[in-house]
Amino acid sequence: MITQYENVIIKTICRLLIPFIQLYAIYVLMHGHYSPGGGFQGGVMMGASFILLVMAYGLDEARRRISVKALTIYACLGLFIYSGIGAIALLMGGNYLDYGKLPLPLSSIPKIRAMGILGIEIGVFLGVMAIMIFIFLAIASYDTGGKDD
Amino acid sequence: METISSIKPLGAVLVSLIAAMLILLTGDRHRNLREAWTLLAAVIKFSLVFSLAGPILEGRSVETTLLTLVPGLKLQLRVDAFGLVFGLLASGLWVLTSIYSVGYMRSLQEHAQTRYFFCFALALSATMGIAFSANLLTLYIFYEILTLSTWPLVAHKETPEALAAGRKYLVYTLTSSTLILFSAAAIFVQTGTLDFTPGGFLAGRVAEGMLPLFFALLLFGFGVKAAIMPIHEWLPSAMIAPTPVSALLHAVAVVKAGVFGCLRVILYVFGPALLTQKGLWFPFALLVSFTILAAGMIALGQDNLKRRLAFSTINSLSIIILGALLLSKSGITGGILHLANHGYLKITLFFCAGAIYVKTRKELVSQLNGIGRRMPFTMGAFALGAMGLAGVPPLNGFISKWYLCLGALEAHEIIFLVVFLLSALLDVAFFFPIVYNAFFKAAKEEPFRCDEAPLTMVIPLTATALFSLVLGVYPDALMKFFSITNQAVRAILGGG
Amino acid sequence: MIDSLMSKYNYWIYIVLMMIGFYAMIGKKNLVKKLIGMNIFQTAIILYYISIGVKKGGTVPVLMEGLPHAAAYVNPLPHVLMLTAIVVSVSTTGVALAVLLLIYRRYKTLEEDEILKSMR
Amino acid sequence: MNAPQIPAAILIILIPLMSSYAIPLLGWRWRGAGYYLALSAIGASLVCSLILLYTVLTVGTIHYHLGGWLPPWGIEYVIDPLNGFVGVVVCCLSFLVTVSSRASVEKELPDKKVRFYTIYLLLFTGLMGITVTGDVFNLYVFLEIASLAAYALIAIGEDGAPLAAFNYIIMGTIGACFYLLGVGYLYIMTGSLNIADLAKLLPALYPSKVVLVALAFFLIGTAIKMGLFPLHVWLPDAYTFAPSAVSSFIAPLMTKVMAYILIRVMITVFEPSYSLKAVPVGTILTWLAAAAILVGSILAIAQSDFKRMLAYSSVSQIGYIVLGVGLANATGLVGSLLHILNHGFMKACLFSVAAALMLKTGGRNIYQLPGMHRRMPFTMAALAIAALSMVGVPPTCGFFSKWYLILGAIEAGQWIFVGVILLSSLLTAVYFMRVIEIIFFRPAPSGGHATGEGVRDEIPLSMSVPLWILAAGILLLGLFSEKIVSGILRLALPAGY
Repeated sequence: MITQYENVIIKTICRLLIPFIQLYAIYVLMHGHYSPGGGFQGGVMMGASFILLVMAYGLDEARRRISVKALTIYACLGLFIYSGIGAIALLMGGNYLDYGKLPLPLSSIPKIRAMGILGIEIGVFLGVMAIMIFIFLAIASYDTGGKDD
Repeated sequence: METISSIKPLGAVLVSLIAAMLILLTGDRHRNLREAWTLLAAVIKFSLVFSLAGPILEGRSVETTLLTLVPGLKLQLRVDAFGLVFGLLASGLWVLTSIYSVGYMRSLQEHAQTRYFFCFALALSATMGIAFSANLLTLYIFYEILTLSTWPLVAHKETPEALAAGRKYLVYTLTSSTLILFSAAAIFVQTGTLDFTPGGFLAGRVAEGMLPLFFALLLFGFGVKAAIMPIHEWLPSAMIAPTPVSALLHAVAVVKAGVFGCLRVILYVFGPALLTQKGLWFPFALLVSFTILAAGMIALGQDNLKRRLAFSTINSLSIIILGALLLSKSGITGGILHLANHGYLKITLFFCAGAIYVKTRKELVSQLNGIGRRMPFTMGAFALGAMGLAGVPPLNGFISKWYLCLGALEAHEIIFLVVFLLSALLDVAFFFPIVYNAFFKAAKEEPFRCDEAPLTMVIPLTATALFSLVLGVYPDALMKFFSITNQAVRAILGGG
Repeated sequence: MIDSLMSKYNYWIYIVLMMIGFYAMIGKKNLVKKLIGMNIFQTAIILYYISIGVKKGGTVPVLMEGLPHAAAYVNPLPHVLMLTAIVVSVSTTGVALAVLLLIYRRYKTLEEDEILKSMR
Repeated sequence: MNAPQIPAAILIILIPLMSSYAIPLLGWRWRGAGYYLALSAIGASLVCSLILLYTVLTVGTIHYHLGGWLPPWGIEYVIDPLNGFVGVVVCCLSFLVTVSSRASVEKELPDKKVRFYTIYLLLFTGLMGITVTGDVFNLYVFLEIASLAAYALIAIGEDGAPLAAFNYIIMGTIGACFYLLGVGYLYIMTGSLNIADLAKLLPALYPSKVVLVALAFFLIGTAIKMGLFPLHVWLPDAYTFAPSAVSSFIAPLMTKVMAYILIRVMITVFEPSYSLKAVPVGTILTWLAAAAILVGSILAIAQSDFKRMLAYSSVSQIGYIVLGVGLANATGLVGSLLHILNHGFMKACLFSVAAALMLKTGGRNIYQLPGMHRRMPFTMAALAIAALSMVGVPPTCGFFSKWYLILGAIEAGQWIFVGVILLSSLLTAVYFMRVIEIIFFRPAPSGGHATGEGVRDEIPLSMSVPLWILAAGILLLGLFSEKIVSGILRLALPAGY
């Protein structure tokens, strides 16, 4: 069980750092489809920011901010976005993940493709973030048993 | 040879399978209904098989093709004269054994009767399948089913000894069927067929060096069930089974399936011409001769009646195989005839042993003094059966032995003639003391009164004994064994 | 001889790393050490993949002005593949840690021989 | 070539994938949802796989390009008769096993139902992905999805399960990494990851040692994953301690799909003339397989735990599959493929029986089973059929795959392997006949706690119906094996055969 770490410096630095980490994570995500970066990297950073939060402020504080239920929903939602976009392409008569076929009001196929892959990245981002936190919480709270909640 | 397509052979196989299912569904609750299924199936099966005799005697064969098992091999039933002899024998005796079983099982109030009748019916299905198989793979399939369906019968008593006997039976038979499978596969790779052909199909199609190997493997494979001497040990152990099982399965269906398989291999896979040319038959003829004499000697020393019968069975089975191995016309005729005749004679003897056990719980030869006065019909039948096996005219055993001796002469092998004659002497030696003691040595304190086993047991055993007598006087009676056998021999030698 | 060995140094590095990981997986009694060995093992392969994508003088595979030819960039495909492999490795580690927790909860130790002793 | 772009090729994995994470969402409200969702997803996959197989057999090989990218750049899913067949086998068995899983999950994992079915579907997705993909790296990803799900499922079992799962993780990861290295070496040489493309590029490179190393890595990787002797050490514990529903899902399917990878690599990626004949891989495989067959059987004889016995028997049966591949002729390969199908059915049936025993008696020791045929006659009859099939008694299906393997060995002139197959069927007979003898012939323990002796106590319908379909399947597959062989498997053989 990780408890609150009574150290003002660490707490303050964490408080300062976490928003920037999260902002950077979103930056990495949004640039993922045409430069290095992407959903997974962004998601890991986002997850890491929460993990930092847990380490500095303890498990109870973290639990108050983000519930396991929400994490499950995020994870599933992320995966749904991912496979859903693919499936929409399938429904529109293209192949699976054929972004060019997505029904977006944009002028050219490459733009539609870019938006499509961004959507995918967002899905991956959500999923990875949730799962990272999930794994960490599960391991950190090993003494509480592992049943369906 | 003209071939007719018909579902009758399939029907003959399936009828007892269906009966087996019905028996299982009926269960212990309605015993009469359950036994009715057995009897009904037996009668239907016999009439189906019997109705096939007509076309066979006209020189045609009846065939059912079911489906292709593997490319080039079909699950196929074909009734030819030789198969019909075995089919008639087994299905005919099933009717009698069913009646006998009912009496035996009810008198002894045996447990697990449903399983017993179920396996019995299943075994008969398999036996019919063996009799009518058109190729070696089909034969193998039914052979395996027969093995497994008789296993529960051997282990029926569920005592440690019975279980051990069952295990021994499985070890012997499964190992042997492995040998069969091996040679069947090897032959199939080289020839592309496994269809039985009168006179054999291997000549010129298999590598010369492999022939002795295949012959040895196939003969030992089927020879386990036929209890050839070094691999006979399971048969006496299996005598722990209930007597009807010993009677039908270990004197008729199972061991005869082994003999039948040997004969199929000798006459329909290799063929007399090929075997004579290669001289392959001789070592095996010596081996079975040894079996004949050794089994006879061992039988002399057995005090347990069923064990004595078991060794006598081993002796007779090898006589049949020796007849076929002589490869002469009369030898083959004698072998096939003895296959049928021995069935009737031996089942009589087993029936008698069972009847004695049910009535008196006596299993030892030395306890049977004076039993002939208590159970005159049973022991009368026993005497007839014993005389038949010894080859005393006018019983059917005489006819087949006559042909066997002729066969040895035709093959110019005097040594085997001597074997046949010695074995007849041994038969006399181990059966006649029983008959003599039963009738002429009075037991000490036992009062003299007629006290027979239930009618359901006495009728079958009298029937088989009398039928042996009839066959001896008129070999073509009812089932026309003699004509059918001649038909088979003509096909084998004519085709070869 | 040395040259030919040194010119393929990336192979040597990955093989040495892999063997270290392999040794830890096979030789160590502590389950966490085994897990660490597994991670080293996987990382070795990831490094190997990344090294095969690199070429001398190649640059980041982002399309740039004045460099129209693919030959000027390093091969991005192995790197992309390794992204997936890293994901796999992370999830494997996650599952393995979860299993270790189960083991710890049940046996109160992570030494393999002690666990085997208590199972008997 | 304008290959048909059939959506079924992607739906076959998309439906179970999406359903798998719909389960936790639905699970908040309705805890029973997992079972029905899993069942319907796998059912939908089954329909897809049948459509695919039918299309393959009538039209020809299906190529499905993900995202519309053409191979060799994009990932493509390829369905030819080989994986069309494997796909139907996997879907069919999964469906039956899933139907029967309900009762044993209720009993053994009452508070983990939701998660169980989530991971369960992921495992299924992984297996289907391996089957349909036409890209070696994509195959690795699905391999790991399936393996991760399997680790997790095994770990939730009883007693020794976590340790067994951990060992499986270590071994499985080594296997997957070796596979990945093989992919890497091939990628260095060819610059391609597409199976069809690799098959085109590789023959020119066969003299290279790098290709040989890649082949070796593939071989070891898949051998570990499928538990080929002597790399089988993880398998018995994993199968024994896994929850019943899991072992009856993993045992028949996981190793079969891994064997499919081996066949795919040996036959399609490399040419059999290279991978099996030019280098002594075929010989190595056959000897390992022969050792697996014998050692597995002998170890199985030594077990008194029913599930562990089945696990060792799996080790031996995997040997059969590999043996057929290693023989490097058409008949042997047909035997292997047929054995994938047959052994899948047999093992699913046997492990379902084990699940039934766990459900009703809670024990797995075979010496506690006397008299069980009175309590559960139908289940035990199914056990008997499956056991006979394992022994190879005709006309059950087990006989026919053995028949092809024997023919294949004879055609290859390898008489010793004929002997091995026959000997092992005897050894198999020893351990299965022992079980049958105990169940059917040994009298039930009199008195004591066995007051329920003779009382009918059958498993629920949701378990017994699939069990009986499996048992009937064993008989029917045997009788109609020729149809399968000439209708599907002959088409699945590579051109060189």
